[in-house]
Amino acid sequence: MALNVKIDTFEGPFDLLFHLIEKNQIDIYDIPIAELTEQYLDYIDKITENQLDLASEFLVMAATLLSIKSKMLLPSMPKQDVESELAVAEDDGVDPRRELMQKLLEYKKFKEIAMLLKKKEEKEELVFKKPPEDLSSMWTDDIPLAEITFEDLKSAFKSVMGKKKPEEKVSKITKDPMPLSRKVIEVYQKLRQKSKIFFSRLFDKKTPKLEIITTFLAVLELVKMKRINAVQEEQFGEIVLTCREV
Amino acid sequence: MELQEAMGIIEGVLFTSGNPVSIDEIAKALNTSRELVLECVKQLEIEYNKPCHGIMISKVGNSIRLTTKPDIFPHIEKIFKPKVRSQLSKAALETLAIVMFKQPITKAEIESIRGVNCEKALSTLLEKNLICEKGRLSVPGRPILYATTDECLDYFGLESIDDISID
Amino acid sequence: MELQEAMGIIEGVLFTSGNPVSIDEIAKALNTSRELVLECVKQLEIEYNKPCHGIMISKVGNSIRLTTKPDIFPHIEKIFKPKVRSQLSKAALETLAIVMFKQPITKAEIESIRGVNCEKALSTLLEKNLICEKGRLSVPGRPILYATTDECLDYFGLESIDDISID
Repeated sequence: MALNVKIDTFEGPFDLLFHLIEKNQIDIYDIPIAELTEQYLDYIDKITENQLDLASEFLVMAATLLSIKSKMLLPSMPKQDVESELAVAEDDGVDPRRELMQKLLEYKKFKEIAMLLKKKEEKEELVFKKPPEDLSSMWTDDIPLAEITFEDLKSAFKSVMGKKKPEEKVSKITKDPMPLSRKVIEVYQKLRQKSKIFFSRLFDKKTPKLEIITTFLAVLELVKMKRINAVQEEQFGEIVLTCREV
Repeated sequence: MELQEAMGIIEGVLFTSGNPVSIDEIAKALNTSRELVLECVKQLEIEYNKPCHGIMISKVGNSIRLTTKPDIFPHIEKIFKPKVRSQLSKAALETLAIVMFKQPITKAEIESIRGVNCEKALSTLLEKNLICEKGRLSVPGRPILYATTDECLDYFGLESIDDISID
Repeated sequence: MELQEAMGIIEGVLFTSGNPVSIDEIAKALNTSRELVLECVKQLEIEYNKPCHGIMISKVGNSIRLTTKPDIFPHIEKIFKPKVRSQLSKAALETLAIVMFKQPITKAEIESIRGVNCEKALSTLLEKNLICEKGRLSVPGRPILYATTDECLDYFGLESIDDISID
């Protein structure tokens, strides 16, 4: 088996599966799952430990393949009568490979489109187009401007500004944020004064992201130190901080 | 209308537009049949094939437009500022293909089709203005929905997404 | 370089530019003499004189450009006039939006945002008294600054300029 192909040349587990399917001329509609799983695992073995980040997605697929393989090994249920057969067809009767097959077929479709796009891109790169002629002098009558609202103006402005080519990125260099220890003291003092405060009030719109993170860490630290309580009623809701009696 | 005259008008129309013009629109404006327009296009193609011409007709779906010939690319590039276009990576192309046909779509949905993280590919495509954010899905987390831009069609010389067929 | 080949490149260059290109610049880019370029232009003119072509070369000082032939203008107008109408009203809307949120602003600044000529749109907005001239910028050329009129604010139900926000 040619194992000189490095794992990171594949776009993902589906890409690798495809490589194996094409190499072995496997019929997607009737995948020899045991054989494919074995070959897939051979590739996965090539992933060294320091590539674990990359590996996780490949490992999920390995688990899926093994699960399908084990399902295939189970004896199929004996069919007693038509009624139970129908009930079974909904669930256990389905080929365990079906879901994988559907996903592979869908992925294959987009892989092919991507290749088509690549060809179009290469072709387009070698030709120049012409800007449209300015024809505004062709129109001598009144230009209709009826029925526009302030909202129309706003959205026109937003879209025209959005179309502008992104300017060179200027990255901001911010001061070192307040050290965590000082932030802990600051947050605790604020809470001692007010006894109850919303987390969002601990910073404003201008506060750099890093400082917000430090503030959040300070809150966690204070909770751990059992100095404050933090309650969030719903997902993405406000976090209410209260001071605990010491 | 005579063939020669119609050819001249079609050339003028394509030149003026710069963008693709549909065959039907041309036929309607010339008050003639689609067949005659197609015949003119064929004759113009023969004409442009001569080395003394640097332009050609490209077909984009049901439309046609004029572009320069690929073989004079180096000369034109020399006069105008060189095209700086780094080609899209395989990951970016796959991601874009999915956005094209499934738009509007969330990052999670794209990732479930590709089976891998698409963070980097999406940010490349956003940066190149080939896709844009198009609202948010009203489910917990309110994930961003992505769609292709008009610039995307232009980038690939497509009139519409239907020009890329999937079956 | 062969004459035929040079003709093709010159056609491609003029096509890509849309605007006039100087003879000297072309000669330099083609690494050839001014005389050869002029000979090519002459040959191209003969070529374009055939009725099957709708474009021609116009000379502007020491530069040349491609334009459509005047006799096909009625056809061009028929196909593009409806588009011009919607283009112009879009241009007027966008221009007004830019003046509204960026006032006072010069024509050059508006054009750099929109990427296209705004002459016509500005004159329409001035005519309709939605914008007015509000002094000049103290830079060379002293370009006119544009701002919205009270009538315009009134039209959109705004009390004063302070109410204008994009949120």
